[in-house]
Amino acid sequence: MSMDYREYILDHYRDPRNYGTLEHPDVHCEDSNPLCGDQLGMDLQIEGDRVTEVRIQGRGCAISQASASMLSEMIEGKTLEEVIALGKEDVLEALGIPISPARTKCAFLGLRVLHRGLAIAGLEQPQEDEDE
Amino acid sequence: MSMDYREYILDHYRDPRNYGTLEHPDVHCEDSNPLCGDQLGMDLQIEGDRVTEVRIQGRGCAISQASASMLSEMIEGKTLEEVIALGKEDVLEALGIPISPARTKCAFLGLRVLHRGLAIAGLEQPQEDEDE
Amino acid sequence: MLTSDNTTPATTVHSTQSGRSLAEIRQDFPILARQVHGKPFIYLDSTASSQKPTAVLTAMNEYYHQHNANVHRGVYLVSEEATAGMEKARVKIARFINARQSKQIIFTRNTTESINLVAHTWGSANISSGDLIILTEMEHHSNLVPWQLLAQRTGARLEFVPVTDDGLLQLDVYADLLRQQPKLVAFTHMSNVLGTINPIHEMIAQAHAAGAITMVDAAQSVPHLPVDVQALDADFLCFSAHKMLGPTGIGVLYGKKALLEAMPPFMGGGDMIRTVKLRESTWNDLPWKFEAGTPAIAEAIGFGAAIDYLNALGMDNVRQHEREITSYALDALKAVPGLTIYGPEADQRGGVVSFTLADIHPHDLASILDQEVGVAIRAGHHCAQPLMERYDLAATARASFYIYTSKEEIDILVQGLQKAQHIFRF
Amino acid sequence: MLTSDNTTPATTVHSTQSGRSLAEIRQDFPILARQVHGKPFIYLDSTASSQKPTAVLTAMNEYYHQHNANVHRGVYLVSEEATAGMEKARVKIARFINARQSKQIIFTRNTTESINLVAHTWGSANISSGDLIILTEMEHHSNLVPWQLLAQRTGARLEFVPVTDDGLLQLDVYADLLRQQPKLVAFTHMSNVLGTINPIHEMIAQAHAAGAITMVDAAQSVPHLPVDVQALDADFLCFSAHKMLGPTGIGVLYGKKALLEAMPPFMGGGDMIRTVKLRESTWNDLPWKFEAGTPAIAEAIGFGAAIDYLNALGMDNVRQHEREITSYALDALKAVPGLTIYGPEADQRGGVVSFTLADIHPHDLASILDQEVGVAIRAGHHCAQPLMERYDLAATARASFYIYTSKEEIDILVQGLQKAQHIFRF
Ligand SMILES: Cc1ncc(COP(=O)(O)O)c(C=O)c1O
Ligand SMILES: Cc1ncc(COP(=O)(O)O)c(C=O)c1O
Repeated sequence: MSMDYREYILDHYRDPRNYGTLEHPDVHCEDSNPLCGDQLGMDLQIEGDRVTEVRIQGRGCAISQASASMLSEMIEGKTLEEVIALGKEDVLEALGIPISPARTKCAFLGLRVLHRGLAIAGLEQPQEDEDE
Repeated sequence: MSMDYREYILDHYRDPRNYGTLEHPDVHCEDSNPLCGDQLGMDLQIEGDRVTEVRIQGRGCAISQASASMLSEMIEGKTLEEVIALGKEDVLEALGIPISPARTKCAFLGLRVLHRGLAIAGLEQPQEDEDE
Repeated sequence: MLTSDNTTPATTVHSTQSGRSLAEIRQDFPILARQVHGKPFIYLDSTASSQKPTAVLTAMNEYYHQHNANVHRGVYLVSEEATAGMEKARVKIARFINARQSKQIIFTRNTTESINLVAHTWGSANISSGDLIILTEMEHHSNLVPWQLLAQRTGARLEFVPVTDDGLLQLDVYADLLRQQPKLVAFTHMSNVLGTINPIHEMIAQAHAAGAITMVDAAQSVPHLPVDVQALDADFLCFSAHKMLGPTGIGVLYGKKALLEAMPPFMGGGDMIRTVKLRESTWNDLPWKFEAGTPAIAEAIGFGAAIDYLNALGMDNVRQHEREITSYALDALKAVPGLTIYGPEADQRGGVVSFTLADIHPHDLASILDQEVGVAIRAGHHCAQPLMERYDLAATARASFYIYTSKEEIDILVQGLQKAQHIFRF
Repeated sequence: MLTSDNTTPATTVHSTQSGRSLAEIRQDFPILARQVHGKPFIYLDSTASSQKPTAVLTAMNEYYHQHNANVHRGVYLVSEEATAGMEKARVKIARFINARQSKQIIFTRNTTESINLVAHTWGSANISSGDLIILTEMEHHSNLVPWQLLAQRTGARLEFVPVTDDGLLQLDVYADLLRQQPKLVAFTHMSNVLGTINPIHEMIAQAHAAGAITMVDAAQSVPHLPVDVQALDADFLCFSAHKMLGPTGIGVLYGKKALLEAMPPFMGGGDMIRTVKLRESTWNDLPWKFEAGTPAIAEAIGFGAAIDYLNALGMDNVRQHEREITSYALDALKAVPGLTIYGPEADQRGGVVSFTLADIHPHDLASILDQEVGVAIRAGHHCAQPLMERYDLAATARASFYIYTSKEEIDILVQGLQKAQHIFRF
């Protein structure tokens, strides 16, 4: 049995948390992974300095959808400062499995949508892609 | 001493035969070798079925200029039929030395101008380049 | 096609190509002996790019070690050797597709550049606002986006031949579209997703009857089938070396001479000129008019060696081997529960099988196959997003075959699919 | 720079590069051990294309034998290895010219394609009728013809910085031309005919002060000198692998990020897209937006290995070695009666010397050198016809040097010239 497909990952894939949309999101962003077509959208509700509600929509592989689902759980209820600080390490830790290079774009799709959305809403600095 | 630069070739190069132009040529053509820039022009006077006068103009390497000079000698006084029949073998025979692949365009520049000129004047069929 | 070879028992069950056993052929591809994740490497992604036989690398190494120099303008021996090597390769390629003259073979980087070249040059000279270009729904992005860009530049219209549920072109719609007097019809000879081999001989004849020029994307056909450009009467046709045992970095545009001669140049620079003045220039003869700058010399020579290798096998034998492997694979895959295959039956199909397995995303499937059984397949939209949309798919898994593919490898693919089902439990 | 090495006495007279003797360096180039016409092969044509060290071929062979697969879209291990290999090469190249980010490195076929890419994309978006483009009289056809074609498409004007009798740019005229508010200034960093190293740092600053964008043809400089795109503040800069120990079939376009991001795509097809619908598409991020179709994967990896090799020598040492060889050659050639040298003195010159010998045509000279002494030089217009016209020449002979060139080879060149004089008797 493959180490890369632990039960909880399949569970998040089959039954993504916070799935759906918000009617009047304060932040909305969607993006796709150009090389494989995985799609993800994210809606955030913000009250004061806190993210009070998250919804995600998407279609794609188990890694992209499960990681977005896990991310949505991490976000909800956190302060904006805490959400802005979320990085690749946090996603990898939540996934708990090694991610091969070709799959990193899947694993980080949700994270990318999150930070893009916050940047578009003027809530954080746009991030420069770093050089490998 | 290089076999490729026999005395008679250098002599034709230094002192090309039939050098100059005709005032009212029946056939005129000029061309250059795109890869090395050698230039050659040729004027023919035709009376009846005979090439009565030839003039060449050009600048380029010893091989291109000497072969054109030799060709001009072969042409003058010949019938059109004989001139049309002149081919690469004739030029190579006149040069009398082995011509390396990179220099064949030099060696046959005069011949090419001759046949192009005759074709433009409607005196022979345009020749298809053959495949190597 | 079957021979028995007592010294290597594993090969007795395989068809052979030109009398060589599959085991012998596989020896020519060192990568097939490597391991991935501790398992023997099984390469089922030749549609994306083929593996290379040692002979191709040897030819390129010999060039670099013994004959390396820039071509065309060198007077010295080594440059003459380099030029001769490159131009000999051009002649081999011309003969391989039965072009009348080697000057009809233009070297490009790949199929994609070949198509862009035509869209830029022939396109700019011949397409204007309102003109119709016919494509198909099964085109690779490389035979789609260049025409979109041309349409944007010129105001031309694009229409598409739809595909049936079975992955065939709807030829009745094609006939209808031809009545609208298209200027150009561009289609793939073989789909890289469905494997469909299109009836391009008839399609070209119909296009010509309608007064259109044809562009054939032969990226998937020239590597796998005998292709004869004169018999097909194709106007433009293109393919890539890397999909047919050759190196990366080189492809071909074939064109009819009159068309190529009438076309303006694509890129300007060294080698493509006759005379250059400060403000104007004149162009060199074919094929060099379209080959600006230092060409992919070693790659041309490697491409020539790939052609030699394929010729030695015989393209009929290549096709026959793939036909057998594909039938075998289709039968084996059909037996996997929950598996859906896209595209036509074996007789209209090249060595490509796209499929999905229940609700397992193709990327996950490909990861599992790689890690669990060492099988390399492709997963995704295969550069054919509109076709994916046509079938309402985000992606498919795709296994594809070539001269070195064995039935045992197909068996291991199937075992891998069963493991994936087990992991995703259904 | 001089070390003595007692085991190989021939090398004691040579400078070394990074502590390696010239004899050691030459061992890495098997072609230097071959014979032509029964004489040791002496390669003095590196300006046209360099020779390749074994390490570059080893890297490419290893790729083909162990890691060959199409890049970017493969989920399986081997494709990941191929992708990593190619992208690692991109990073190496970025560091080599001190680009800020590797995404600013676009892979093309060669310098020529890089320039055409800019002329087509940036040019179409930014140049219109009456706009001024400034070039120089010493440009290679590759940095001239693309701008002529752009001028024809758009109605732009071309003006030229003249060269002095000594082969230097007339910078006062350049300053005058800049007053006419050019949109673009394109010039070579080092002339492939005269060897002139232009003061591009100042020229770029002046162009920017005049509001112009700059395109640097670095085909001859990046292989031979340390080049720092950030220090230069170049907007676009391009070069070819084959002139710097790397394979044929790959070159680079460097560009400032904001410029590259604003540019429309060049060729359409696989990999350069984000989403494709039947009639419209959106584009991928840099650098892939400009890399349509399967790239030159093995060539990128070979290019990376070439960069490693040059880095190990150190580009300052490479420059120093060539400076010494060039001074030596200039002195030796000046002593040949009837010989005319074109271009500046050694301190403003790279490792290139163009010359004529009395009335011997350069083609004849090159043939004689090849056959009599095994020396390969280039003869002709060197893809710089306007420059030839400037000096009223049909052609020159050109000897050029690289990391493997020795003083003994220069001595044999001179002997060959003496033989040619004897043959042509004067
Ligand atoms: C100064 C210069 N620019 C451009 C080029 C063109 O390079 P390539 O043929 O690799 O495109 C060359 C080499 O021939 C050159 O020397
Ligand atoms: C049908 C088809 N057309 C075009 C291409 C593009 O080929 P390349 O990437 O070599 O340009 C491919 C391969 O990816 C293909 O399968």
